[in-house]
Amino acid sequence: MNEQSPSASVIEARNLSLTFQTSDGPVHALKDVTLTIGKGEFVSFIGPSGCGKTTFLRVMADLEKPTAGTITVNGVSPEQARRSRAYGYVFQAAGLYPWRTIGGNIRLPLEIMGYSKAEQAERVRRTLEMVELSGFEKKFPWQLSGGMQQRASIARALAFDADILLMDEPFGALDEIVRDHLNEQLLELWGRTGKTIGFVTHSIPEAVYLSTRIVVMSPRPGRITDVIESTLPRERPLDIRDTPEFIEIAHRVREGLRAGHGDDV
Amino acid sequence: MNEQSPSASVIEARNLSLTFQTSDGPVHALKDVTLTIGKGEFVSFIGPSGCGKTTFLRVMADLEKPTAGTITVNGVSPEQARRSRAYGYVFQAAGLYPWRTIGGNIRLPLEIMGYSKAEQAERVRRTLEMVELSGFEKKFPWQLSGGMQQRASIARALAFDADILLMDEPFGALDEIVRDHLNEQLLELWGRTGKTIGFVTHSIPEAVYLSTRIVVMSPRPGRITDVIESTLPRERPLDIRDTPEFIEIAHRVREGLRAGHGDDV
Amino acid sequence: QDAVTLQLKWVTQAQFAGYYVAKDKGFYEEENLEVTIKPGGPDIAPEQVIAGGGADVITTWMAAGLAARERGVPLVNIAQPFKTGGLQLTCLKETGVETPEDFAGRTLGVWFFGNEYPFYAWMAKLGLETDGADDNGVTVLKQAFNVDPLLQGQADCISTMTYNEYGQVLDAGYTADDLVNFNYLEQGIGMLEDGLYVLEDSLEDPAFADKMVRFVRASMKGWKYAAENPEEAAQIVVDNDTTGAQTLAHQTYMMSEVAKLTAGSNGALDPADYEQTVATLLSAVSEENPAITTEPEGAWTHMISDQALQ
Amino acid sequence: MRTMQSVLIVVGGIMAIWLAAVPFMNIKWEANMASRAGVEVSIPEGGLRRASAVALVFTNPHLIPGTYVQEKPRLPGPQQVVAELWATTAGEAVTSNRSLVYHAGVTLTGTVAGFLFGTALGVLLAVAIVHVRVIDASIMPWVIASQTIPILALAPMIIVVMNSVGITGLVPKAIISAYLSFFPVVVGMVKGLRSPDAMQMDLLKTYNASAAQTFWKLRLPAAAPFLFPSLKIGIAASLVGAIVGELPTGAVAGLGARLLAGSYYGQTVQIWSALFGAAILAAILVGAVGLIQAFALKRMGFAR
Amino acid sequence: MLGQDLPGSAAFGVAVLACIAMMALVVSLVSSGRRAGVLPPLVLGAAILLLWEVGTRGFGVPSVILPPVSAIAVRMVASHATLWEDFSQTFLKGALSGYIIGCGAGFLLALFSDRVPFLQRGLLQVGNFLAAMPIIGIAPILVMWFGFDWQSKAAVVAVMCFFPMLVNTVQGLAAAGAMQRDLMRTYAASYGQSMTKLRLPAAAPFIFNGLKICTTLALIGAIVAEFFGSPIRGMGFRISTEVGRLNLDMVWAEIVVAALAGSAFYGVITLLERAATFWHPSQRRG
Ligand SMILES: Nc1ncnc2c1ncn2[C@@H]1O[C@H](COP(=O)(O)OP(=O)(O)OP(=O)(O)O)[C@@H](O)[C@H]1O
Ligand SMILES: Nc1ncnc2c1ncn2[C@@H]1O[C@H](COP(=O)(O)OP(=O)(O)OP(=O)(O)O)[C@@H](O)[C@H]1O
Ligand SMILES: Cc1ncc(C[n+]2csc(CCO)c2C)c(N)n1
Ligand SMILES: [Mg+2]
Ligand SMILES: [Mg+2]
Repeated sequence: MNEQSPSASVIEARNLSLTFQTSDGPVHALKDVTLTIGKGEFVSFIGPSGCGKTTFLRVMADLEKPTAGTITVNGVSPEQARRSRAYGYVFQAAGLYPWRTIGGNIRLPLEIMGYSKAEQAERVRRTLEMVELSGFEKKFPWQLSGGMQQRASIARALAFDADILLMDEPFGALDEIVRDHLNEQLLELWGRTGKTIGFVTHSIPEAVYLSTRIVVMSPRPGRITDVIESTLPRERPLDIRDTPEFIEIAHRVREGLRAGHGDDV
Repeated sequence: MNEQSPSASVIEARNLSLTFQTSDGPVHALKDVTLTIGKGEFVSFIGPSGCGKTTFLRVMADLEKPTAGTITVNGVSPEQARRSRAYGYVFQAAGLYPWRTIGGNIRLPLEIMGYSKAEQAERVRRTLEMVELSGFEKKFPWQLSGGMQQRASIARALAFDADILLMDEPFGALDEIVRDHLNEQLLELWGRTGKTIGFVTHSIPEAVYLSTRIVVMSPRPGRITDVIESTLPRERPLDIRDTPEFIEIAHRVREGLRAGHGDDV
Repeated sequence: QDAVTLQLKWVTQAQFAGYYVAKDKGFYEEENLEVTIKPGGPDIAPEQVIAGGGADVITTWMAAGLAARERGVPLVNIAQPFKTGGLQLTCLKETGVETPEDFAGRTLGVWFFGNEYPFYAWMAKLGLETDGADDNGVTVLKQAFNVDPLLQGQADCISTMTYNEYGQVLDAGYTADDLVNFNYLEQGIGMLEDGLYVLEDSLEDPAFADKMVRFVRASMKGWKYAAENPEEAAQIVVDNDTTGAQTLAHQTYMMSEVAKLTAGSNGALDPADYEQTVATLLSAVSEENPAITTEPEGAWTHMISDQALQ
Repeated sequence: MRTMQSVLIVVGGIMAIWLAAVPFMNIKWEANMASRAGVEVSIPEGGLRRASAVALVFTNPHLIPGTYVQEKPRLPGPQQVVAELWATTAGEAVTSNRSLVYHAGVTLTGTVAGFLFGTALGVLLAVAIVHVRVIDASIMPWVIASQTIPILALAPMIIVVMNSVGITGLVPKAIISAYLSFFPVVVGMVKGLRSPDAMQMDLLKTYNASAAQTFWKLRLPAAAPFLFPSLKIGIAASLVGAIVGELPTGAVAGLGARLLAGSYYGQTVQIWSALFGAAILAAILVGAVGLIQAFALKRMGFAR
Repeated sequence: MLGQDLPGSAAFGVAVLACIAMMALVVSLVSSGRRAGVLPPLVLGAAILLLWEVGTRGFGVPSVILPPVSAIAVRMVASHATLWEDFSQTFLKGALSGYIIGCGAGFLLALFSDRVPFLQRGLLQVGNFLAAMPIIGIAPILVMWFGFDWQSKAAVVAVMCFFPMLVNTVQGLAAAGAMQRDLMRTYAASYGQSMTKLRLPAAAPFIFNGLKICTTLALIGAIVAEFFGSPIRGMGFRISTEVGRLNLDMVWAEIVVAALAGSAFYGVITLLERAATFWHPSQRRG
C-alpha cells in the first residue's frame, strides 16, 4: 500500500537557518539544517525545549520564513504548497475556536476549502469516529476535558485530504493509556493512507514506536545532531515496546539527546 | 536520616467525598477516599484526566472543603495546618506573578512569612541554584521558556521550610532530560530533608521512579482503585529504571490504570 | 405661500406671544406666508443662526445686534415691537443694597451670551470695576437660567426681566417690599430689546423685502391681538410649548407684563431710541467687553415698517 | 437572590441617607419663609445666612415636616420625586408633551439613532484599523484626541451649524450621540478583532484562507465578547449625547429639554424626575444590550 | 457658482492634492516597513488643518460659523493670558481636584466593599446603574448646592469619576486568578499581604483603565458645569460667552486648549500606566 520511492522526496531542506530578531538580540532558532523526507515517511523530531522543533515544522508549513537556506515542499516552495493546501497541521495546543462546537471546529477547514454541505457532514462524522468523539459533535470545547479537545484538534487536521500531516506534540496533554490508544490509531491511519508525517514529541518511547526515522535536535543554535533510522517493522503492536530492538533504539535516541543537551542541564 | 515511624501519620483521610455542584448537576470528584500517608513518605497519585488527583491534593491543602468524611494533616485540620504553614504547594501550571521577577517570585513566600532580608536573599540564591536557574533572578517570567517557569515555581515552593510538599504535575511541561535531572534532584532533596511528599503525575515511569507508594485513581466518581507499595530501595540511580523490578512495578501500575479506565477509551 | 423662518432669542414663552398669536390666528396665512418659528435656548445665538442661513429673520436685543454687525454680520433692524425694556437688577433689601452706590463689594448676577452689554455699560458709567469685590469693584457671577442665586443667598443682586424672573422671585415667597429693583431704563442705560432683524443684503431682493413687509404687518397684528386678549394669548403660548413645562398662570403674568413693554410701539423703530442705545453703548464703553467701538451705519431701516404700517 | 437582597440593602441605605439629608438641605428656606409668615423661629446671632443648617434643624424641630414638601427645595424628598414621576408618567397621556414617557421617547429615538450610527462608524473604523496599516498608524491617536475635545461644549455650535444647513431635529442630536458612542466601540472592537492569538491565525493560514474568510470565521466571532461591553458603554454615552444635544435647543422636547425647563424655572422636583427618567432609560438600554449579549454569546458558546 | 468661487475651489483643489501627496508619503513610509512613529498622525493632522484653512478662506465661510485656523492661532497668542486664567480655573482647580476626589473615593469604596462582600454585590449593581446614568444632568443641582466657583465643578467631576473608578477597581480586585489566590492561601497570607502583594498589582491594569476613562470625563464635566453658572472666568464660561458674542476664534482657542490639556492628561496617565503595569501582555512589545 505504502509505496515509498526514494526519488519522491516530499520535504527537502538545505542549509536552512532561521534567526529571530528580538529586543535582547538575535535568537538562532535553526542553524544549517539539512534534511530530506521521502514520500510516506513518518519522521519524528525530538529534542530539548527551545531547540527549534516547532520552528522547523512551522518553516515547512510556511508559517515562518527561513533567513537562509532553501526548502521545498512537494518540489515547490512552502508558500505554494500551503496555497495548494498540501498539508494538515496540528498545533502544540488544541486551539479550538471556543465559539464553534466540536463539529463546527472540524467543519471549519471544510467550509474554507469549499466542500459541499453533504460532504462536510459526512467527513465530520467519519473523523469524529476516528478519534472516538462521536456524540460530542454538538458540544462546545470547554465542555470537554483537555484530552478530548486535543483529539478534536487532530480530527480537524484529518478532516480534509492533505498528503502531508505536520503534528506538533499532539499527544502532550494526554495520559498514558489514551496516548497509547491514539498512537495505535495514528499508525493505522498512516498505514492506510500513505500520508507523509512530521511529528514533534518529547517522549522517546513515542518517537521510537511511531517513526520510520527519528531526528534528534539540540538547541542554541537549533541544529540536527543525529538522525536514527528505525529498524522496526511497519506493523507494530503495542508490545513491540518491550522488545530488545525497541529498547536499543530508544537507548540510542536517549544518548543522542543527552549529548546534545551539553551543559544546558 | 529519614526516620520513618508508621505511627507518625501526616495525612489521614477517611471516607472522604467531594461533590461539586454545577449547573449541569453534581460532579462527584472524590468518593469515599481513605488513605493514610506516613511521615517522610513519597506518595504519587496517578490516574486518567479528571479522576480527582488535583482535587485530592487541594483538599489536603485546605483549598477545597470535602463534602463528607474527615481528613487531618499533621493531626490537625487542613485549615489549621495551612495556617501554621505546614506545606509548600506546586500548582499544575507555573502561576508566577508577572509583575515580579523570578527572584521576586521566589522571595514572595519569604516576605509573607517574615524572613529577614538577608535570609531571603540567601534562600533565593540557594533554591535558584537547586533548579539551575542562577543568573535568571532578575528576569521576568515571560522572558523564560515554559520549562524554566515551571522550575521557578518549584523553587518558590522549596524556598521556605515546610515539612510537607504537595506537587501537582510539576514536571509536565519539561522534556525528558530536564525531567530526569529534576527527578534526581527531588529525590536527593527528599532524602536529605525527610519531607513528606504528595506528587501527581501522568507518567508511570516517573511515579515508579520517585515514590514509596503509588496511588492509582479512577474517575466518575473519583476513587482509589489501587495502592502499590514500591519495593525499590531508597537509593535510586537513574538506571534503576531498566531493572526488572522497576519494569514489574510499572507494569502493575499500568494494569491498575487500564482497569480503572474502563470503557472510557 | 412664501416661507419665512423666524429664530427667537429664547424659549417659547409670552415674551414672543405676538408671533405665536399671528401664526395661530392665521394672520400670517392671510398674508400668504408660511412661518416657521424656531425657539431659541441658552446656547443659541440668533445672530449666528441667521449668519449661517438658518433663519430669514431673528429677534434679538439691539446691543447684541449692533455687536454682531461690527463683527461682520450685517444685521438691520426692520421693526421694533418692544418700545421699552424689561431688564432690571433685583436685590434683596435685607442685604442692605438701596442705591447703585451700595454696589461696591457686592456680588451681582449677570446674564452673558450677548446680554451683558447693558450691564458693563452701567458699571462703566458708575465707575465700578468688574473683576472682584472691593471698595471700587463688584464680583460678577455668570447667572444661569433661574433666580436660585438670590434665593440661595449666593448673590446680593441678580438680573431679572420684569415679565419673567421678577415674577419668579415673587412666586418664591418674597414680596415687592423685600426687594429693590434697578430698572436699566430708569438708570439711563436702557437699550432696545426684542427687535426684528434681517441681513442687509437680503433686503436688496424685492421679493424678500415684500415678504418682510407682510411678515411685520401680520406680526404687529398678532401683538395687538395678544395685548388685547392676554389670557387667550397665554393659552396659545402654552399650547405651542413642546416641553410641556410652562404653566398658564405664569404665562398670563408674563403676557400682562410684556404688554406694558410693547404698549408704546406701532412696530416702527423710533430713531431717538436707537440714538440713545448707540450713545449709551459708545459713551460707556467697557474696555474688555466693547459691544461696538464706532458709530454704526445703516443698522436700521424704516423701509419695511413704513410699507407694513401704512 | 442574595444579590437582590444586597441591592435592596444598598438602595435602602441610599434612601435613608437621602431622607435624613432633606431637612438639613432645606431648613434655611423653611426658616426664612416661616419667620416671614410670623411663625416662631429661633435664628442664631448673625442672621439666617450665616447660620449652620445643623443648628437650625435641631433648634427648630417643628420646621422639619415642612422641609419635605417645599415647592422648590434644594433637595426634594424621595416621595416628591416619586410623586412627580408618577404624575408625569401614569398621570398623563403618553402622547401629551407633559408626559415624561413622551419626552423619554423623543430622547430614545435620538439615542438609538446616534448609537446605531456610532456603532456602525466604530465597527467600520475598527475593521479598517485592523486591516490597513496606514489607517492604524495615522488615525488611532486622533481617535483618542477626539474624545478629549469637550464635544458637549461644542454641541450647541454643531446644532447651530447643522441648523444653518437645514439639518434640524433628530440628526444633529444623533450626530452628537454618535460622536460619543463610537469611541468605546472602536476601542473594544479593535481589541476584539486583534484578540485571536497567533495560533488561531496560523491555523487559517494553513488552510490558505482568504482575508474575508479570516474576518468572518475568526476575527469577528472572536471580537464578540469584547464588542458587547463596549456597546453597553457606548449606549450610555449615546444617551448622554442625546440629552446634551437637547439642552441648547431647550425649547423643543426630550429629557434634556425637561431638565433645562426645570432648571429655567427652578423646578427642582422636575429636574430630579427628569434625571431619574434618564437613569431608568439608561438602565433599560444597557439591560437590553445585556440581553442581546447573553443571547448572542450563549448561541456562540461563550456562556459557561 | 463656478466663476464666483473659482479662486476658492482652485485653492481648495490644490490643498486636496497636497494632502493626497502627504498621505501618499505616509503610505509609502508605513508600507516600507519602517517604524514611522508619530509621523503619520502628524501628517494627517497637518492635512486636516490645511483643508480647514483653505476651505474656510476659499469658500468664504463666515468667521462667525467657522473661523480659519490661522485666526484661531492668532487669537491664542493674543489672548494667552486669558486662556491661562481660564485653564487654571477650570482644569487646575475644578477638573483636577474633582478627579482626585472622585477617583480616590471610588477606589477607597471599592477597597472597603471588598471587605464586606455582601455589600459589594449590591454596590456593584447600583454602581453600574449609576455609572450608566447621564451624570451630566446633575450639574445644575450641584451648582445650586456648592455655589458658583470651582467647588461645584469639582463636585460634578468627582461624581462623574466616582462610578467608573468604583466599577473598574472592584473588577480589578477580582482579576487575580484563582490559582494566584490559592497560592496566597497556601502561605496563610494575611488580608493585607494578599492585597498588597497580589490583588492590587493584579488590579492595576483595571485601575488605570478607570483612571484613563476619568481623564476625559473630568474635563468635559468641569466645562459643562460652567454652563450652569460660574464666575466670569473658566473655559466653559468663555466658550458659552464668546459664542454669544460671536467671537468664534476665541471659542476655538479654548477648544484647542481643552484638547491639548485633555490629550496631555491622558498621555501622562498612559505613561504612568506603562511604568506601573509593564508586565501586562498589552504593554509588552517586540
Ligand atoms: N516568535 C519568536 N520570536 C523570538 N524567538 C522565538 C520565537 N519563536 C521561537 N523563538 C525562539 O526560538 C527557539 C526555538 O523555539 P521553538 O518553539 O522552535 O522550540 P521547540 O523546540 O518547539 O520547544 P518546545 O519543546 O518547548 O516546544 C527558542 O529559543 C525560542 O525562544
Ligand atoms: N471547581 C470545579 N467545579 C466543578 N467541577 C470541578 C471543579 N474542579 C474540578 N471539577 C471536576 O472534578 C473532577 C476532578 O477534577 P480534577 O481537577 O481533580 O482532576 P485531575 O485528576 O487533576 O485531572 P487532570 O489530570 O486533568 O489534572 C473533574 O471531573 C472536574 O471536571
Ligand atoms: C443662560 C441665559 N442667558 C441669557 C439669558 C437672558 N435672556 C434670554 S431671553 C431673556 C428674556 C427673559 O426671559 C433673557 C433674560 C438667560 N435667561 N439665561
Ligand atoms: Mg514547540
Ligand atoms: Mg489536575
